[in-house]
Amino acid sequence: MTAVLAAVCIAILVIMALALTRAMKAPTVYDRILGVNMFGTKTVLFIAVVGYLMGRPEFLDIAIVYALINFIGMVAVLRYFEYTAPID
Amino acid sequence: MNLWQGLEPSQLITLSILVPFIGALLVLATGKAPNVREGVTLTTAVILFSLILAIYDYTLDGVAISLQVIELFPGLSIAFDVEPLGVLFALVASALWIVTSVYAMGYMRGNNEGNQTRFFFCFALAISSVMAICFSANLLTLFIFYEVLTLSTYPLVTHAGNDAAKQGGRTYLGILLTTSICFLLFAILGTYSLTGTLDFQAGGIFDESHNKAVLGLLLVLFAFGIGKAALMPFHRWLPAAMVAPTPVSALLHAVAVVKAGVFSILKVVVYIFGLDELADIPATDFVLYMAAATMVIASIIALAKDNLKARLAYSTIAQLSYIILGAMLATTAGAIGGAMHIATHAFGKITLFFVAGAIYTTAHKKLVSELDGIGKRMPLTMAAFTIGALSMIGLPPAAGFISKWYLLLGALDTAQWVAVIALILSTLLNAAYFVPIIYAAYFKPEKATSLDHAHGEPEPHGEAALPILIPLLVTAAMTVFIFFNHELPLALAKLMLEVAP
Amino acid sequence: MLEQHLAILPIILPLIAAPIVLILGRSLLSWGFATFISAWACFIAWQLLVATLSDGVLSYAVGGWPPPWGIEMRIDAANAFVLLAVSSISTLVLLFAKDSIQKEIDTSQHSLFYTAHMLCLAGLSGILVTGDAFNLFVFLEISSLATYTLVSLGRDRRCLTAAFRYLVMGTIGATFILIGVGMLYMKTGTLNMLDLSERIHAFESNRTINTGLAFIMVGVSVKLALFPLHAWLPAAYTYAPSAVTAFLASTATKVAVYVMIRFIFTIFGAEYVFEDMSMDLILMVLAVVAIFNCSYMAAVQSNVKTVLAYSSVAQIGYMILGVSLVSVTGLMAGMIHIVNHALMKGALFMAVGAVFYRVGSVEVRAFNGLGKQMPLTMAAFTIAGLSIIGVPLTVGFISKWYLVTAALEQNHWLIAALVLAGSLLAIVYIGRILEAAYFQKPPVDRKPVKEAPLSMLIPMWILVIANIYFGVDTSLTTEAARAAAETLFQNSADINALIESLRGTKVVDSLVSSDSSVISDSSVIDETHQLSAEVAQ
Amino acid sequence: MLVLDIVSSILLMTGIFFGFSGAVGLFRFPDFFTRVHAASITDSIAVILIIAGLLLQTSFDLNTAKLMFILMFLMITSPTASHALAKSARHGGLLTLGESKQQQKQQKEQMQQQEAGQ
Amino acid sequence: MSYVLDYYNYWVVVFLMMAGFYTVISANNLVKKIVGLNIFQTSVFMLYITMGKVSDGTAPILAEGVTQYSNPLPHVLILTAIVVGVATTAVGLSLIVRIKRAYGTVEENEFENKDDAI
Amino acid sequence: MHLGLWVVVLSLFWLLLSGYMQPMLLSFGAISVLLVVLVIKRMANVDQELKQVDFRLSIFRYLPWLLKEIMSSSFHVTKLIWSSPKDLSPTLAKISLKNIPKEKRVLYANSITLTPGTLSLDINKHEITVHALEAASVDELNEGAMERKIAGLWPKKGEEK
Ligand code: NA
Ligand code: NA
Repeated sequence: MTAVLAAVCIAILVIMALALTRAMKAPTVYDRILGVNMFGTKTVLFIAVVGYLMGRPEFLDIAIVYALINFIGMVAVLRYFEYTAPID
Repeated sequence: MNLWQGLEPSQLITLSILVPFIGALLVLATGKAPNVREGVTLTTAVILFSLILAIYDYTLDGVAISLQVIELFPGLSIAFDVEPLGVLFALVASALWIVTSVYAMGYMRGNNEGNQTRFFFCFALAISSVMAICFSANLLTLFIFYEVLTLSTYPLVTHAGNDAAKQGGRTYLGILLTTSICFLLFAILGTYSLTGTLDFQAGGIFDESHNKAVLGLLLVLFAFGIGKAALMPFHRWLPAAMVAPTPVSALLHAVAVVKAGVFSILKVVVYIFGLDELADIPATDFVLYMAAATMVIASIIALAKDNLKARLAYSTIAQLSYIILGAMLATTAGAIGGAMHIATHAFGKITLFFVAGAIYTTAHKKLVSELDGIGKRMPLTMAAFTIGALSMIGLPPAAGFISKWYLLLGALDTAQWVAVIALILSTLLNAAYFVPIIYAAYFKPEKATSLDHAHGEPEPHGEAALPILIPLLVTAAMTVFIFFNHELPLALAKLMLEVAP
Repeated sequence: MLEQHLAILPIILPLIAAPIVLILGRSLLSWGFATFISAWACFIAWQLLVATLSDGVLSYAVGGWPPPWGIEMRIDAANAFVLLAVSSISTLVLLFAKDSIQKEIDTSQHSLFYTAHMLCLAGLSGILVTGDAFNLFVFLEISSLATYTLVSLGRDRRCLTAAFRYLVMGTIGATFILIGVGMLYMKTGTLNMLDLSERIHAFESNRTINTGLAFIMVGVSVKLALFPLHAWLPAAYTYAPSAVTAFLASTATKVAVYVMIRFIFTIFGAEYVFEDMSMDLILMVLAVVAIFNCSYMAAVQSNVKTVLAYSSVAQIGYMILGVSLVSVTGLMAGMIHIVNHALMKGALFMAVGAVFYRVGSVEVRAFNGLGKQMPLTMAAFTIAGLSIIGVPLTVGFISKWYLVTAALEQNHWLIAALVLAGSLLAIVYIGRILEAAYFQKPPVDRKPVKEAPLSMLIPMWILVIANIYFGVDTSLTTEAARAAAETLFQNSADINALIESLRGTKVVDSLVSSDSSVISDSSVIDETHQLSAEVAQ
Repeated sequence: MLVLDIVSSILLMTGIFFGFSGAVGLFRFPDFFTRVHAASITDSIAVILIIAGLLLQTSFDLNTAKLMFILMFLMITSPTASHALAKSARHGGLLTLGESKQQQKQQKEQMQQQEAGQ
Repeated sequence: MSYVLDYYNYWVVVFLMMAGFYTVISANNLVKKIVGLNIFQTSVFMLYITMGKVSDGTAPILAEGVTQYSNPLPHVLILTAIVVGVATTAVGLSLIVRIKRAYGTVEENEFENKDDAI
Repeated sequence: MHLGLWVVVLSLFWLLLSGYMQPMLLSFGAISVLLVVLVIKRMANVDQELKQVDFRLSIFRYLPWLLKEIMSSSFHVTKLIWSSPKDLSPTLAKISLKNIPKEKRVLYANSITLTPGTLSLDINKHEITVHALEAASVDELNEGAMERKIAGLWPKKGEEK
């Protein structure tokens, strides 16, 4: 099982890397935010899986807190960009 | 003669500093009533003089007077100590303050000067700090009040408040503060770090163990750091201060400021270095040559000046270097001559300035070339001028002869030919720039000045008003009096080298 | 009960007072309360100074947790001395602020001002008192955050950008300190300053600790505005309300200097910092450049607050120069100047604040003719200005005297000469303002102005009189500063001695009496302290 | 237990496959709005499957509840975020693929008309 | 090469630190400056956390059956530091809001033109 | 949402995160919940949107169906990603809201977004602007399966009794 969880962790990291690539380089600013958001939600999953991988399911608390912060941060960023962001 | 029998001798020191200080505060308080204010000034001056006389008595009787006020740094206090040189300077300053006060009243009123309260306030403050300088027991105390003197005379120099005054004030403050902070304070701190003390002691505080080169550096720093002694090239402040009213010039040139400078140099030479140690320092000769050069160059510049006060200012610069030169001879005769010259030059030069002020107040003339024939209109004034000029040149029966005699003796004693030549050359130059004035005043016909052209004929005037005339006659008389009674200052000057402060 | 907790009261009092002040709201009420608290803190600081001068070091364990696990408040002559200065100035500034802020801060924000002031005071006191390196960072940031707020309260909109830049620079500085402290912790496993100093010396020369030292020095240098990291200061001081500037100029940067002294002497040890790392040379050069460069900058400014701000950076150079001389006298000169400069700059900025209150501008031009119109304010400005120049009979002279003496003691003749030459530039920048005040006619289009109100004149003149009093009776300041400098050097020496002995023997007695919360100890190594180090490794 | 582990592994792996597909979609889809669809796969099915996989790893306890909470929370917030993002883009003036094609076409026609006119 | 790998955590910290620092210095937009500042601070938080790691020690969350924990003190410290950082960010952002109101812009070069800044 | 319900939800949330049943920690929790409820009470006055969210447990009847929808459409979109994404012809469409009660519109819009292939762009009183990867998805929505499911979840307000 550990091997599967480890593989899942790595796979999520790969997905996160892809999302991060998108966050850094994308045609529009909205694409970047999309990447950041995806990065955030995958981080929540990552923390959860890592907790099981390491035998410390207490990490789920951290995942919850991260999910909360990610959402609030997302909304804040979108409020900021809603009417101001230029399309590049 | 001692009016202050009931007092502890040390209280005399406190009083001699506090009396002019309180006088200054009273002047400020009575500023609204000019007559009361001037009364306060005069009374204070007279009280101060009587105090100094009492101190003088004690000193001749060999009573040691000292006073410690407060310890500023560990082992370093603001402290006072009476010694003969200080008494000599205090006597000169307090005596001249009386005459100058009378003169200033006449001058300030005669010229309708503004800010008279501030003027008399600062004047009294300056005298207070001069008294503190006279009796300072160590270099720290001397330095502190040296700076207070600079700051309290600054408003006097810039009295007029116009651009010229501001410019003059900048030069005055700039040079005096720069030299005192960069060189003098540095030398004091250097001395302190070498010896661990700053007390004035008979024979000096340096000894064989100290590096001669370092001592030489310190000597040079002291000589230039005491900017009030106007050793070239730090002399510019003195002519710059000519923008001030004449009583201030008298204060600067005779009563207090420059005298505080040369007094400090003598104190340092006699009580910090000691004449014996001084003679061993190679740099002494360097300072001596600088003094000699200053004497000659300043005299030549004076010769070229048409403005009477400017000519007198450069004359002062030259005369101050007599004293420095005397000190740097590092002999008894030289030091006595220097000390004596503080007194003799004071009376002679104050007479000359009073005359310049009298001419300006009555005839509104500033230039030497305008003075033709003025001796006929102001015979008494020009007689006083003649006596002052004789004293400057060093001819009998004026006091200047005595001090110059001792200086020449000292120079010959040590076979310092540079000093001898400089003294002779300077004497000739002095004669060259004073004699023509006297000649023109008495023997040339009066000519119409630019000022008078408006009226078409010379402005009619006689002698100056009494408050101006009497002081200048008194100082001229004193110049002659000292010539005949030179034992009085001479005793103090000789005592200086015997008594430990 | 209060007696027992004396050590922590200077922090707790203003910290509790801050929200109360905010709730009180109404300007006069919050002013009275804040002033009362500040005066109380001042009284406590005085008690602490007396206690340390007689009994030596006071140690207080917060929450009863003995060090090194808990946070220790540690008071010796050095910090009690600076604490007294800071709380006194705070009280005077609050007295001054009552009228001053009427013209400079919106009425709605007055209670905010007093709140931020209280927080700032709490932070500064905390920095001084704490014996824990991380706790120091926290207090530094409390005071800094309050400071940014205070600076931004001005009416000129430029105060906002100034505050923002200050925030950015200050946060970077604080973060540098955090990094440095982290590196020390990484290597030593402790945050207690005393423990840190003991363990740092167990490493002869360690890259992590060297790097930590570098980070801390840079971070603290930003906070204390050491040249060339001073760029935030002039704008912040210029556009902040005068009462704020008076407080900051005379306390905030000084406390940062104190922090540097603490780190150098108590934690790293003078020998390590100066001999092994040659930090003295770097500091000395920067200090001298600061003195000349910033004095020159001060001389060419047109805004008097900017003039004084640059002057502050130059004066900080003098303090750091004292530290860099590595001697009791030099450190003493630095400590004396910390306090003396607070007295001078406090008075100067208050005078400038009074001018703003009456004239509405602090350009040099605005001072024209004020010598006659505001004689008492300008007299105060003159005397404090002379003190900056270093004229005898003022505190400035005392500072300079000790500084030059210290330089000559170490045979740094050139440094001594440069210190004196630096005073000349002070003559220029102070002189310009005095010339305007006394020699220029008041502008014709300006209505004649009155003298400043008493509520401003009194605190201003208290400082002016202090300038003269402590310039003549130097016993208190010099004794306290000497005690402080000797304590700091003693710490350094003790550390070295202890390390020598530690390398030989390992047995050290434990002297912690864990049952009482107040432990008075000298610098003794507790073997128990090392437990946390083992935990960490 | 073994069965549970196998089922859990399959769920996790499937979830990862969808998640990875969504990430690839971020790069392969032609415009912003279509890419939002790709991202939403990772937000919905991938999350559901992975959490479900983890749920099988827990005995019924507080952690189960936490996992359920995370799932619920993500289910509510990620569409909200996607919607808010798309709405922002819309308000920001970003065109959909169809709209931009149409615009290009119009521009082309205008150009041709201009050329014809000349 | 092993040197690089052994200290990988420091390289991460250093990279983040430099990135944040660079942003603070180079960004023209004040909000971006604050973002840079946060990255900069976060790098330090990571430094602290990584140095609290004890080999074979797990996260310092109390749990049954776990004996070897990482050092909890850095975590506690960094919680405090995060609070400080959040407070700094809050003050910074509120200053930006006021700057925007006063100058109408949050671009540094734009308001520099509006004042004769010193 | 009723404040009492908030208290229950928040308390559960606290217990979820804490897991401790010690009196001191529980009382901390109680205080926190109280504070948050106070804030919510203030916000509810300010923010009317909160009232538009209605939450019933009967939502769980809807979830399995939604899960099935998500599954199937996920497969579809995944296929699109790996096959030929460049040939997509996404469409914009407006879906009428006339059959959906006010308090269920959020759920509806979220469900649309949650199912891959459709994305709610904008929402107003009468319709939702939907972006779909393929026209087929829009047709599916217009057929109204989801609409009916949601509308039938719980009775409209006023019909309750
Ligand atoms: Na942060
Ligand atoms: Na969707």
